[in-house]
Amino acid sequence: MSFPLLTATAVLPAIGAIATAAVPAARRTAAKWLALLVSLATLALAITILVRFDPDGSRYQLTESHSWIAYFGVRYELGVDGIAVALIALTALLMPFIILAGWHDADPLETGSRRWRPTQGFFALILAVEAMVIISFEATDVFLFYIFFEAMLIPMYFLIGGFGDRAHEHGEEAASTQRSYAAVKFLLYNLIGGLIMLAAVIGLYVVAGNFSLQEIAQARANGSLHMATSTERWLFLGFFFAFAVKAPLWPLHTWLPNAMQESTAPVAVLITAVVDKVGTFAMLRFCLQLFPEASKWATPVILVLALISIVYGALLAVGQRDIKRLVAYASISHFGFIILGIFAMTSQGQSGATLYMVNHGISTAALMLVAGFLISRRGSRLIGDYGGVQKVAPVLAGTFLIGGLATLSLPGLAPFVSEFLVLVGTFTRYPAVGIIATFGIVLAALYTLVLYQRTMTGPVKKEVSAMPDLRVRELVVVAPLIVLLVFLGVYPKPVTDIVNPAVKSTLSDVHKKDPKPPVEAAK
Amino acid sequence: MTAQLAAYSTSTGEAFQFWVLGTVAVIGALATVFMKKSVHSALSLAGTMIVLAVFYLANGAYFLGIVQVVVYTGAIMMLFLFVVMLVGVTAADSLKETIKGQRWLALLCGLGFGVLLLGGIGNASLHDFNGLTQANGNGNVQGLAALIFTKYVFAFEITGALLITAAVGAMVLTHRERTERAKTQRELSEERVRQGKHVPPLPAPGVYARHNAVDIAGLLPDGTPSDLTVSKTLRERGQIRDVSTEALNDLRALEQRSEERLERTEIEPATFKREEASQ
Amino acid sequence: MENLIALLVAAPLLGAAVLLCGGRRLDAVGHWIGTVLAFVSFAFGVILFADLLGKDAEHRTLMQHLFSWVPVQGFQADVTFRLDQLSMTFVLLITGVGSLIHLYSVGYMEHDERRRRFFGYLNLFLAAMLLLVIADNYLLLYVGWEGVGLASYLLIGFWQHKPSAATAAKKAFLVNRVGDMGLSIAIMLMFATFGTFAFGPVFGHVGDTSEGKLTAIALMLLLAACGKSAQVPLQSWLGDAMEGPTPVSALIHAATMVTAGVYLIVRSGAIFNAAPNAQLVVTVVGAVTLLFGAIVGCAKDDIKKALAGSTMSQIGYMVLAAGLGPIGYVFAIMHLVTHGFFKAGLFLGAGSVMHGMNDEVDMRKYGGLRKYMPVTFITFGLGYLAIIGFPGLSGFFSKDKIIEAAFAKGGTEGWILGACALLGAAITAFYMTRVMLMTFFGEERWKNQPTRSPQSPSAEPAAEHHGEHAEPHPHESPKVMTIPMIVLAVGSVFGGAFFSIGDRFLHWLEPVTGHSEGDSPVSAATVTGATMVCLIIGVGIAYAMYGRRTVPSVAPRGSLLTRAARRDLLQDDFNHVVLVRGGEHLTRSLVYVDHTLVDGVVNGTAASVGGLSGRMRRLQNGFARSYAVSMFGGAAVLVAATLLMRAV
Amino acid sequence: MNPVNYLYLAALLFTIGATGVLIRRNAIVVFMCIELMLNACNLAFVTFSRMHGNLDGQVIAFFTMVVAAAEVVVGLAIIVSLFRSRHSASVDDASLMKL
Repeated sequence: MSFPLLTATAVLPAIGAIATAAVPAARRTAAKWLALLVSLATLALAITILVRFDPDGSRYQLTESHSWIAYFGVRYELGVDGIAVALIALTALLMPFIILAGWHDADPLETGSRRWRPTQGFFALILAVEAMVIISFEATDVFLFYIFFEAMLIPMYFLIGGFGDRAHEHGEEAASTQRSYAAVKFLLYNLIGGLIMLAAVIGLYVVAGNFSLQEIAQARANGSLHMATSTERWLFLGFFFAFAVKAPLWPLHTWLPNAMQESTAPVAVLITAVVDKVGTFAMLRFCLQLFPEASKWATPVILVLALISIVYGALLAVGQRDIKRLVAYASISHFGFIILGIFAMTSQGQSGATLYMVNHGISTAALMLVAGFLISRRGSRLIGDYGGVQKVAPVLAGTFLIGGLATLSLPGLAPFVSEFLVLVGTFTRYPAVGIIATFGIVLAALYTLVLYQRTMTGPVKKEVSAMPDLRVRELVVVAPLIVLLVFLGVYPKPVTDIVNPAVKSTLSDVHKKDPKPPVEAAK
Repeated sequence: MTAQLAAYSTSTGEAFQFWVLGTVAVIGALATVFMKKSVHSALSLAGTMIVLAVFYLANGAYFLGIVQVVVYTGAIMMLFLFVVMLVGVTAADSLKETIKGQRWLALLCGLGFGVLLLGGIGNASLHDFNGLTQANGNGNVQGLAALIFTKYVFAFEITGALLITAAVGAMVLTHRERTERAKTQRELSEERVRQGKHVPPLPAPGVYARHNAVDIAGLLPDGTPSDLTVSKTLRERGQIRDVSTEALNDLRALEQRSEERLERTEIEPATFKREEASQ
Repeated sequence: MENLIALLVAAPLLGAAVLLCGGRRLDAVGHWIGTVLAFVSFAFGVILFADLLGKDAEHRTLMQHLFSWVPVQGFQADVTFRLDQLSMTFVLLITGVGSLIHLYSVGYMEHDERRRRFFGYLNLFLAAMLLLVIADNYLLLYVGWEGVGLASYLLIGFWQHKPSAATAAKKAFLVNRVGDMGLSIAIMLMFATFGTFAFGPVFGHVGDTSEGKLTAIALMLLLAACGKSAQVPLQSWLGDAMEGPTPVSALIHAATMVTAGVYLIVRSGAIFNAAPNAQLVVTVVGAVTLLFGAIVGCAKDDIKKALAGSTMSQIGYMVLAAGLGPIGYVFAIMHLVTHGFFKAGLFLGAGSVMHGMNDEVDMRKYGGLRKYMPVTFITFGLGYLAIIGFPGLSGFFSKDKIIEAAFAKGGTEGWILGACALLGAAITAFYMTRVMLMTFFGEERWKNQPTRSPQSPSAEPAAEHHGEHAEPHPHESPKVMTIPMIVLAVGSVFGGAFFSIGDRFLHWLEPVTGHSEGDSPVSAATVTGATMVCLIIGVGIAYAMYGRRTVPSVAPRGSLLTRAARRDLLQDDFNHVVLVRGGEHLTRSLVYVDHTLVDGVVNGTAASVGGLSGRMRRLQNGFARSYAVSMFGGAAVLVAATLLMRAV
Repeated sequence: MNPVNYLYLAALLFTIGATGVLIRRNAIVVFMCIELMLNACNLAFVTFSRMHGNLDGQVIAFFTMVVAAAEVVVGLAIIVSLFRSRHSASVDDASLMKL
């Protein structure tokens, strides 16, 4: 029994969360530093996983397995394939930046408001979310996964409902009511999804007799476990619904804009860059492996929904007046791309989708965090309240522009690679879908550039004329992200190498092969 | 000898006793529920309890029978009466129902429940009565004691604790700490003067030699009683006896007799009625 | 030797990185860093050129494989460079003209406090443009393609405090994005068809696939080209792009970037050759744009906008030529190079004029400037002669060849295209003469009147230093600006002759693009003659209108055509009404739908649940007794249940 | 006569007590009704102990009495304080559980 690396990676932030929460109220700064250190340590562990993981090795590695609830055959089973490794790395990577960016977001308000912001709680909750996300990336036992997939909601609920932007156009009261509305909406949507999934999980247990992903998948593969078509389809829908809510897929998306709009920028990043990824990841790992036939059966509908998400999200992003809402709708559009890539069932599409999850995490983090810095300076989320920032705070504007360019997936930055892979992968099997999806890139340019033009360029508004440029802390947050964006845009090979084998085996699960080009010109 | 009989069937004596006293018990229970004044309820309940005490005895629970009389009828019911007095004996609450449909629901439930219960007992197989002969062999009290202090000792201790707690709790609930210093007589009088009403002390009640009870209002010159003369508590409970009329009637009667003696013309008999008393 | 190729890109890229991340401490030397690195890149180009010349014509192709970029199962994108004659030509043009314009900018942007960043952007542009032309597969080309788009976005919007500039930049990027969409779809098609998108394999297997597919690919490539090269219908951005500083207009929107479309078509010649229908479309687009641009050029009073129109039409010539297939490829490129020289020269001249005239751009407020800025006058004049195709100058050779080729296409379309080309030549002569006369001849209309007419507010910070509304006192620009102009003028005078004497250029490019002499129904001599006639007619009319009469300093209302042309032939209005307005309505209604419908359904259910529970709440009336009743009833039910259980 | 009748009587008394609890408003009377129910139970216990011929039933009845005593003490105390605070002993007046 070697050192349980995966467990350690998940447990460390959990302990960190408890420790942070236990820091006495007076020692606020200590709590922050503690949280930061824990997240960095977790990152170190994640990197160890990355190193120990052998892309050409067996499908699931670093596995751990202990009996948990013997009566139901629930086991504590962990294991990572390439996709999971990539996403764990992403999560662990983003956390320090999120914490650093939210350094002052949870300080008690000195002026006016009576609302006390428990700083320790803020950082503890963030770490708790990290722990749960990581373990749900690792879990290969359906029940285990389900538990943490749901438990995630609790800390997220408090993060959204408890901590908002410092200033608000309608005053503190309105802000708190809107916050709680957003939080409740978030909770309800995901809970309902989760409940339906729970039904499906139980159904799966009734059919399969245990919860182990690998066993069931093998049994499905070698035909020893036969499911009636209708059963499989119902179970698939149960799982997919939950993941589609989390992802979020049109028309289940409306919780995301509210949640991202009302929560502080770091929490918004946490939602869209980390937590939502669990949904898309789970589609890839559970839906496709457990219910290959049903997945193929549902593909057309899902593709259409994904297309709608892409175009619809982009169009709505164009129509927004609120910076954070805009980013939220942009994310919806991007999640459409991810789901498109997953269900295109081609190696390019799925590798692209996985890569997309990573890149979207980084790019959204960059854009959203800078937006957060901007908002914290002016105290308004409305695009119309800005203008000419570029002249006052060039560095801020520059980073904002780079984040935006990443969002519109400019070649040379990371998202381009993944987006193009998804498009190509889709196109080779469904040309029409691919072409329609391509319109997304034009719209992306539209909303990004409109946002940049309205906020950053033009004559300097007098409210922003005294705006300070990025501080050191903020620069420390943004710079690495940008470097990463450029690096992964120029040299994504490290990630693709890890991901490709996993995607290959996933495709073999659904018995799909890449369509062969009529002319075999590739050497 | 009752013990022997109590074994299997019951003597006709007990049967007779059951039917008579049972009726009494039920009537008492009903009275408890339906009496307007709580005093009457309390008394009828006491009656029921005594009947039950008798039944205990008849069932060979001698100790319990006595305890029932002493503790319940003796202590608890007295406690009840005491509280009733505190709240007001005469305060009769109307049986008029205020919650819509409450009474009918209650009666329905009660009826259903009762029927079910009786039915349940009816079709339960309860035939073999092995009486308390050997259980009470060496005395009922000893038997109980043996059980209480061996088998049920723990429960016994617990109940002891419970009793103490209850006593303390009752004290905590009822005892009221005086928050501000009581006003001295001087202050009171000064206050009266400042307010300018009832500057002299209130008139005393029971100004007649015949009744000098505290609940009789003193009469004003015109013969009407003044409530001020009665203590506040009684006034609030509306327990003021009004004797003004009968005093006047007596006077009139006296005159009448003297008229008869002196063969004067008829004077109409004493028919003074005071218009509805002030309560 | 191959390894030098990467350095071509690396040098300016390094410059961009250093300048943009360097911060204020580099403000003092930034512009020199940029310029030097541009020249370094040029030097590498020359070295490589010499190396190529050393080889024999067939082996003049250098390949450099750097690393595997995106490896996913079948999808193999590598970072590989290919340097053949075609790329080489562009490399020299880009780095050469680029370096000169860097030099020019040192003077032009002297008073701009953000000069360092300007040079950073310029270097970024050079890097991207070089990447575009030396990429060995379409995906890598796409990177360069969007890279230049980004650079031009940044440079057009360089004076971001001007809303007009910011808008123009956004417009340029968006229109280009539409083109890029074409490119990416083309790449997808290639991958779906050939399983690869590297030049070699794709062109090698063109024969194995159906013409339909090839046509589709070709049309998508054409869409991309239209976006980048401002061809109809995606031309609308070029005019507004003149909001950028003049060197930018010279380098990006005249000499290099806008010609990328032509490069794309010529590079993909193999595909187009196999798709004649697509080629026809290309020629049509070229012809239409040629006339379109020319007409617009005639109506503009803004000197830069006029030149922009001319750029559009000149690129129309190139696209037309490229559409003619092997007959025209070489001439397209040749015209591209010569055009690079003289158009850059013209723009620099215009910039120099503006520099001396308080950044006045309205030609109606110029006049008689020749004695105030002689160098500018001469260089500009040479450029002018070159572009109208004055015999002996470069434009003459290149344009003439294209017109010949157009006729050589044969058939009716040959005649039509040739006619268009001739007409274009005439119009070119007209509007260029107009520009020349209005700027350098006639009486001095800028005397005793404040410049900076309000309708063209150019807030170039350079202006803020010499007084705003003072009467301008024209002066010659500093050496650092005039030298590049002189060099370019030399190029535009002798370039054409040097290329076409002994068909040097033809032999140089033939191995890559291939060449075929079409059988022209009319002899070369006749074509030349016709061109000369058109030229004379155009110049004559222009002289009659602007040389003889005095030019009113306020634009006359003009004919319907003129007014339409001033508004870019209503293209923008069309876009505005159809796309912008429509889009706004669409998004607004969608936002509404999202809020009411998609969200409303959910909130509705929530509300109904709330109402139900509200009604349930009435049961809790707070009376202990009614609770007791329910309790008692429950007890009764329990008893009943137990009894039933017993009974059963 | 069959001693089962005692049980019937107990049931009857219990029901009457319960109904009383439900229909009376005066807290004291409600309390008395509860006592009535307790006594009915006691009677049943005693009868049962006679049936089974052991004294456990009586012991339970005994405990019941003790508990009842405690309960009465506390309950009456509550009533008194209630009466003090809101000059009435009606259970309906203390209907604060309503939202």
